Amino acid sequence: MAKANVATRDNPTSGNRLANASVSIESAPPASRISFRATPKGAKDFGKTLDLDLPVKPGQSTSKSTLSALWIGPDEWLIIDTKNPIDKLMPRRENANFCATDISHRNVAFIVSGNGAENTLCASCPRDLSLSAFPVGSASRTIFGKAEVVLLRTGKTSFRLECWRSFSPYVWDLLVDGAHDAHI
Amino acid sequence: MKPSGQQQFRVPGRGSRIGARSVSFSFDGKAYEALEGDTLASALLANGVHLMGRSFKYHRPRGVLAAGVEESNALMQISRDSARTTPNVRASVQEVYDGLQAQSQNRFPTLNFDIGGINNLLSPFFAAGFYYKTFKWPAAAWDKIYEPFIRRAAGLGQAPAEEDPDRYSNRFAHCDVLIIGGGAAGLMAAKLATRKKQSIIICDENPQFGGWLLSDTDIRIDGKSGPDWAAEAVAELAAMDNVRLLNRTTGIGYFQQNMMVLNQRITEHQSKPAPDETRERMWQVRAGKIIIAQGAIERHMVFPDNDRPGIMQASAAQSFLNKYGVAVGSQIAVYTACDTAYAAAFDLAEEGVNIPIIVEHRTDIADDLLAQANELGIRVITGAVVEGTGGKLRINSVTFAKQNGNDRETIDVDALITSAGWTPSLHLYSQSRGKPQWDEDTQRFLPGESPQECVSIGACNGTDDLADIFAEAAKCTGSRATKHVIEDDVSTMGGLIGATGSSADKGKAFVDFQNDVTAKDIALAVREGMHSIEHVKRYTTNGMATDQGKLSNMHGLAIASKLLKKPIPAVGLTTFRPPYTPTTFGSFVGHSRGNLFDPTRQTPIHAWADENGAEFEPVSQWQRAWYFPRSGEDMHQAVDRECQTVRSVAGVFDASTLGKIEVVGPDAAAFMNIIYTNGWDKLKPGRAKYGIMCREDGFIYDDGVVGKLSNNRFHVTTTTGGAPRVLNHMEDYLQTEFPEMRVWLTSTSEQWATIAVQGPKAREIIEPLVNGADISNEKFPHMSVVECKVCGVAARLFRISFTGELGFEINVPADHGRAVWEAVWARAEPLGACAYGTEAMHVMRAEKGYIIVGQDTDGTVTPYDAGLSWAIAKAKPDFVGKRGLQRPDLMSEGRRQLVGLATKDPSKVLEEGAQIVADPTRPIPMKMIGFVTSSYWSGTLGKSIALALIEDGNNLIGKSLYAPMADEVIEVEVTGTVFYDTKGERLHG
Amino acid sequence: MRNFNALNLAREALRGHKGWGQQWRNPEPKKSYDVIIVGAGGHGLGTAYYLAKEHGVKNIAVLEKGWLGGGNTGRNTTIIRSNYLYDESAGLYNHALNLWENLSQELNYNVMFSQRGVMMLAHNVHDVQSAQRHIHANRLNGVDNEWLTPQQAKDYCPPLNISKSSRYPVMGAALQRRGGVARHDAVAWGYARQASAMGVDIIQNCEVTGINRATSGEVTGVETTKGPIGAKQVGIVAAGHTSVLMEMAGVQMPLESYPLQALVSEPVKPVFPCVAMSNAVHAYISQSDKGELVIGAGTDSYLSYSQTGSMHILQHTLDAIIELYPMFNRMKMLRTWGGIVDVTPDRSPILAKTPVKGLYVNCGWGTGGFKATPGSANVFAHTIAKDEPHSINAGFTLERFRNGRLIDEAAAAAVAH
Amino acid sequence: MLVIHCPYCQADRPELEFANAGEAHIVRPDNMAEMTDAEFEKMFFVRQNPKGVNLERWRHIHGCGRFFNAIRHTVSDKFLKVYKAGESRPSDAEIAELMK
Repeated sequence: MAKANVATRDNPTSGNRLANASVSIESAPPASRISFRATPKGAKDFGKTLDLDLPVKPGQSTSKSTLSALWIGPDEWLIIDTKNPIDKLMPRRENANFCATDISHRNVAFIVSGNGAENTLCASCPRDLSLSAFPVGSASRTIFGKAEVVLLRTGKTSFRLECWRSFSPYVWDLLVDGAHDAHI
Repeated sequence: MKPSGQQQFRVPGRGSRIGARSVSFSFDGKAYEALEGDTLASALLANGVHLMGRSFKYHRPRGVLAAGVEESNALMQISRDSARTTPNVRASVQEVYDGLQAQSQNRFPTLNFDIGGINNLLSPFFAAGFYYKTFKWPAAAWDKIYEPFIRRAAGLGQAPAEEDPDRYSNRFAHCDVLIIGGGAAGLMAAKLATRKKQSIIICDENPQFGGWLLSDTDIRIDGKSGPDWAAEAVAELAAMDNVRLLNRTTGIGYFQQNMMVLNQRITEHQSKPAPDETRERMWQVRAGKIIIAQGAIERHMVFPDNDRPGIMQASAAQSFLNKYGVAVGSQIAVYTACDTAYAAAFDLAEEGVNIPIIVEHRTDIADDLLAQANELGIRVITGAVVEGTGGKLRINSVTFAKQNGNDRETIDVDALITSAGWTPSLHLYSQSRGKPQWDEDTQRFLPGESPQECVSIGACNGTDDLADIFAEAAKCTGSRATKHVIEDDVSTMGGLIGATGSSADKGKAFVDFQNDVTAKDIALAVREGMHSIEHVKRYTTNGMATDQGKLSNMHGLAIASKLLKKPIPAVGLTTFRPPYTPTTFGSFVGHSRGNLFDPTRQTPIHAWADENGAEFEPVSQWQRAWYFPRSGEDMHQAVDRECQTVRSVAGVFDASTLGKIEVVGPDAAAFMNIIYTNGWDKLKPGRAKYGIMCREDGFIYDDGVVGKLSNNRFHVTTTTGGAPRVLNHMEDYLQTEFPEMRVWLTSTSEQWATIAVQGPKAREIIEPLVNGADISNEKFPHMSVVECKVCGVAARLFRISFTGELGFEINVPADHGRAVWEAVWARAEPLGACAYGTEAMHVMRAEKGYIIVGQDTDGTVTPYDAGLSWAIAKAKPDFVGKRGLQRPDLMSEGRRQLVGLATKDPSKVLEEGAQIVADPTRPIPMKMIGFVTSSYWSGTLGKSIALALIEDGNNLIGKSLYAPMADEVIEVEVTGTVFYDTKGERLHG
Repeated sequence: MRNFNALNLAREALRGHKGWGQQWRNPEPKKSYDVIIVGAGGHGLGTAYYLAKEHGVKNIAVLEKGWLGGGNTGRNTTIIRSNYLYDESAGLYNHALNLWENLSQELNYNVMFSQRGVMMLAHNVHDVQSAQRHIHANRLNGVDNEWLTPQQAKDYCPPLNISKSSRYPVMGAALQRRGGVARHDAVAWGYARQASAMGVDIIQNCEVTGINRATSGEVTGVETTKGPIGAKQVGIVAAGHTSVLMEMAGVQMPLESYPLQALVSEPVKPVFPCVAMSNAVHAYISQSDKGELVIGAGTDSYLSYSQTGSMHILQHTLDAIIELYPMFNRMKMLRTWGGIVDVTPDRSPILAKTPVKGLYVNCGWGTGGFKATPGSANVFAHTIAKDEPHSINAGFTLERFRNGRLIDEAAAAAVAH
Repeated sequence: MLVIHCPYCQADRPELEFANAGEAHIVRPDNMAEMTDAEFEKMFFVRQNPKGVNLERWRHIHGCGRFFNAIRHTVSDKFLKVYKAGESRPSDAEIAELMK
């Protein structure tokens, strides 16, 4: 069987990186991702498999080591593992209570961090991202300029932002534009 | 006094705003000196320059009227370079920087001598609405003479002719309290609100916070001067974490649910802004509470010839003196109906400026004002009117008399300052959908109830006394009132709205300066039946200039009210619209320019196509490889070659943009039965099927091939542009009509890169790359799908064709898309295959009669019309569109149906969109029976092919029809839709 | 009524314009009329005018809840064109365009119809196909419309950015030279003045609060804030408020009302010579005779009668304008405002009889009603006077939503692939 | 830009995350195919379009993805209530109460 060079994963913004006095933005390494849809029971079952309870409260996330589970909707979670391959995450069998779909390659992530991280995002995101309204661990799908994104606050001044891969050059450029004013 | 041009009107020791550093600037090419902190207006006045512009209609010479945003005369073109040029900048707002270049506007050849001034002589002809009454005959003259003439006269400054190189940005912000206006009221409210630990944003349109406190040198708050008190308040606020102070920032629009839009100007006052510094920033602030402390705007007096340069608001003269250390003249008369003008006169007199007369419209004024005037040697005549002024490019005399006409007198002056009292600024309150209430006692509109979480305080709420303002600030922040010692607060007693004397009949008494609307024009409008203030406004253009009626609205209303003999509220108040002050498009657009106007979506294989010379076509947000020209080839030749290569050897095509949706769950098939017109019960795992989707109205909505991966899982494809709306459509039915179905939908459009390999050698190309599946013709027939590995990557492989040839579509995870494509290409190229683009794809599918939804169908075409009745499972009890399809018109005979067309001359290629008629000899309007949806030159067939929607087309096969073009009539024969391999044998090869 | 002409204007100029009378009367309502038109916008006033002029109806009132011309007539971007695809639309709008060309003379009121050309830009292959389809159909319908290359489009409209590297490059344009703009207020005033002179009572500040019907069902008049007024026939011409009025007669309409915003820039010297529109980059623009750039775009997404819209709609409109005309970025927005537009499911108007005898409706113009004003008024007057539609508006029925015979221009311009 | 309270996220979210989805409580009958033309017209085309209280659907399309119902006043644009898809239409009395 012929083999292509598929050892590495490549996306349009791989390796992008920018830092100024207030904020640093970088393209996150490739990750494994599942769009997980389930009934409450299905979610519980999968939590056991993953050894990580899926969050049940709107807008929250749970995480353990390299694995995070983000509440997206009442029956929808985004599972991200920054280390393990997708095969290790995907449920072995189909189940009437849930549906897991591999979307590892659908999304691209950026890490936005620094004192100006919130300002950088607020240039294009209409949400209140202050610590009181969007505390550490908050997760949400939202809008960023004209692109849909998922935001996860990983620390007081750090965020993980996920978007669909073809939107990533646009989102990157918009982040760079926002970073310009991040000190204000 | 200094020689002219050397700031001879600068008053040493005065001016809270200006610094000691001198800067130079130019106006109409002439160089001047100014002081740091000056506005363009104060700097010109310091140099004795009053003539700053020309009016719109009559080209009357005009000087500055105001010291703030309400200025409507002194508008200038300010240019940093050829691209950074801005028209209509108010000289009263623009801060002077070193090297600033200003030009006057709307004059030719010069500001002093303007040919357009002839309009002034013709002004009797140019009364309000004159153009409605003339220029109608002869009708032909309108286009040729009148209209060009009117259009040439349009406008004030010049639009930039080059793209704006500056940067603009946006910021969404949230806070507990937003305060608009940083005068005494706003600053006090902010100070008090901070005690509540609330997050606060306070903004002011000026460079410095303090508002009127910066212009009033007499007042003392707790022993401090106004400017000092303001500076301390600002320092106190700036030190707090929870306060954001934004100067040079205007609240321009109050939108729903307490969203206020602020425009912040960052570099407009800088001499040499850093090249990538942000010029303006738009803040979209969602506030828990909004405190409006916008203040009030002084009205001018309306009397004949009240527009000469040198005539301005009394408050402006006071600001020029106290903020900028500039005396606006040396012989200044005053015309007033309000106490505040006395403060201006007294301040000027104290600096040695001669105030020969205060013409007081009122008969009774406070004794202490008279006493102080007397003390300063200023003559006051009460119960008097100004009847006119003299001068050409600047006022040189003023004529006044008692209101009964007695004691007429003319004296020489070089300036005249006027005050008709103060209009509370209700703009933002009104934009919040509040209804202003008329206060009969004080003859002004005041804020009524607030429909949103907002409160107006200070002068914009009609509260003028500083002690009362501080009490309001306490109340609106829920704080206990603080105690203050306030000395020498100014009286704002008095005021007048409307024209004085007999100005509504005589002379040109300007109400709206920029638009040259006089009291007489308003009278004419009323006489002609314009009885609503909106009619008056539109007929006369009063209030429609760049100041949006900040000076003129109340006067216009009062004049109309008097003539109509109706109370002011019955005549109405025109609605205030955003923005409060003119705001650059750039700040609205913010980041959304160039690349960021809209995302440009590219597939994982895009870069390869680009490197291999592809031309791209935009399809919704995507860029798709259109064709791959080789050297010397035009589009036609490239497409011909691509088609023939695919048909004879094979081709590789990037189909990654197709929408993909994973439909999963125990009820997936049942759900598919609802959404698609087809039946899905019999489809077995591992098989694929072409599906058609309608909306409830029965018209084709989208289409695509669907693969069944397992009993519970479908891999659905959609059109490229249709992907988002199809998913939304499905979610809608799933969530709201069929919530009991256990189905989940996930977009996987971008999870997969899709590589189509089509042509007789397709299998030969991919077979060695595939692992885990037998793709032989027997085991993997047309319309099959299998999960396997391609190049070692987990893949979904389809046996499918949109060309009519043997074909496969390889779906691999997107990050591996390019590597797999290159592996396929490495196999394909040596075999003589090509990469092909969307155009060749279009030609080949048309040769096979495969439709493209959106091209061969539009939103008026049913599956029956498109020849897809086989794709409708008529036995299904329900599917979306089933009922809609039964409506009378959709079932009627003779609807437009998709057919093929063959041109009688096979070399002739029809134009897409060409209309088809049965009888081209008919006169126009000619009966059209259809149109060409797709048309191509088929190199494979050596003739042109076309698809068309034709009335009753299925019954016209074999008949001749006609496409009447602009220069010829093309005869066509109606055919079936399949032009190539009509038996469909090649698919199975 | 004094004739409006240059001679009278000059005469009046010499005596301070004292001799001009009221352009229309402001009468109190009579007890009853033959025909009541509800809504004194351009379409309603025009209907009254043509009823009186062409059909000899003597006893007409136009009722207006606010001030005449104060609705969408005075709130639109004044674009006039007739290059529609379908025979029905082309017929209706071209009828209007023919009337526009002589309207100033007909009304003795200069409506300043400026045939500066309306250009519709194409930004992708699909746009080009759609434009070509229009051009061919227009030609056979006798409607002028021609194709311009990007360079020709630029020559016709110099501010246009035709750079191939822009996000949505211009691939060409369809130009209707007969199209243009007019002075919107003047249209309402001109019709009001002539209608009033022919005896039509225009009653402002008179809101209709009910529609009265006989037990046998037919219309007998209306209830208003100025009391009941009788009428044999009632025509509803109330744009965004049509649903509310028709509900009073028990008729539910296939209409939805949305806020539509427009804006103008500060006035500048002539820089934009024509009207230009783009569907893909959604915005349209022209320059008024005062020098303001007049700009519009789409509606908000939700029903509203508030006449205010959202900030992000303004932003998206200006994003589009700057994409097409980057030189205008430093221009300033002077004023923005909103109107309420009524939209039918096929985005074509309803100009028709209703299930209620004596009740007629003219509505559903969406964002495009101004251009149709004289044509719409003319055929609606015919429909009321004859109690049957004119051949030009025969297709614009209410029944089409039952039988499926829609006139869906937007669907015909479908976007997909 | 409106602020909309999503009943699934249980939080206020900016309008930009939502898509309006037209009138609420239009029932698609099980026996669609048997509807008369008039019934179909009513379901598919005729709309209340009230100047006042409107019952409408929104989708939190760039948020949790859920469709839900809202009661909004079309003159003030104020939301009076939001509730999940499938919950029954509030009674006229309840709506009148919300108006107060």
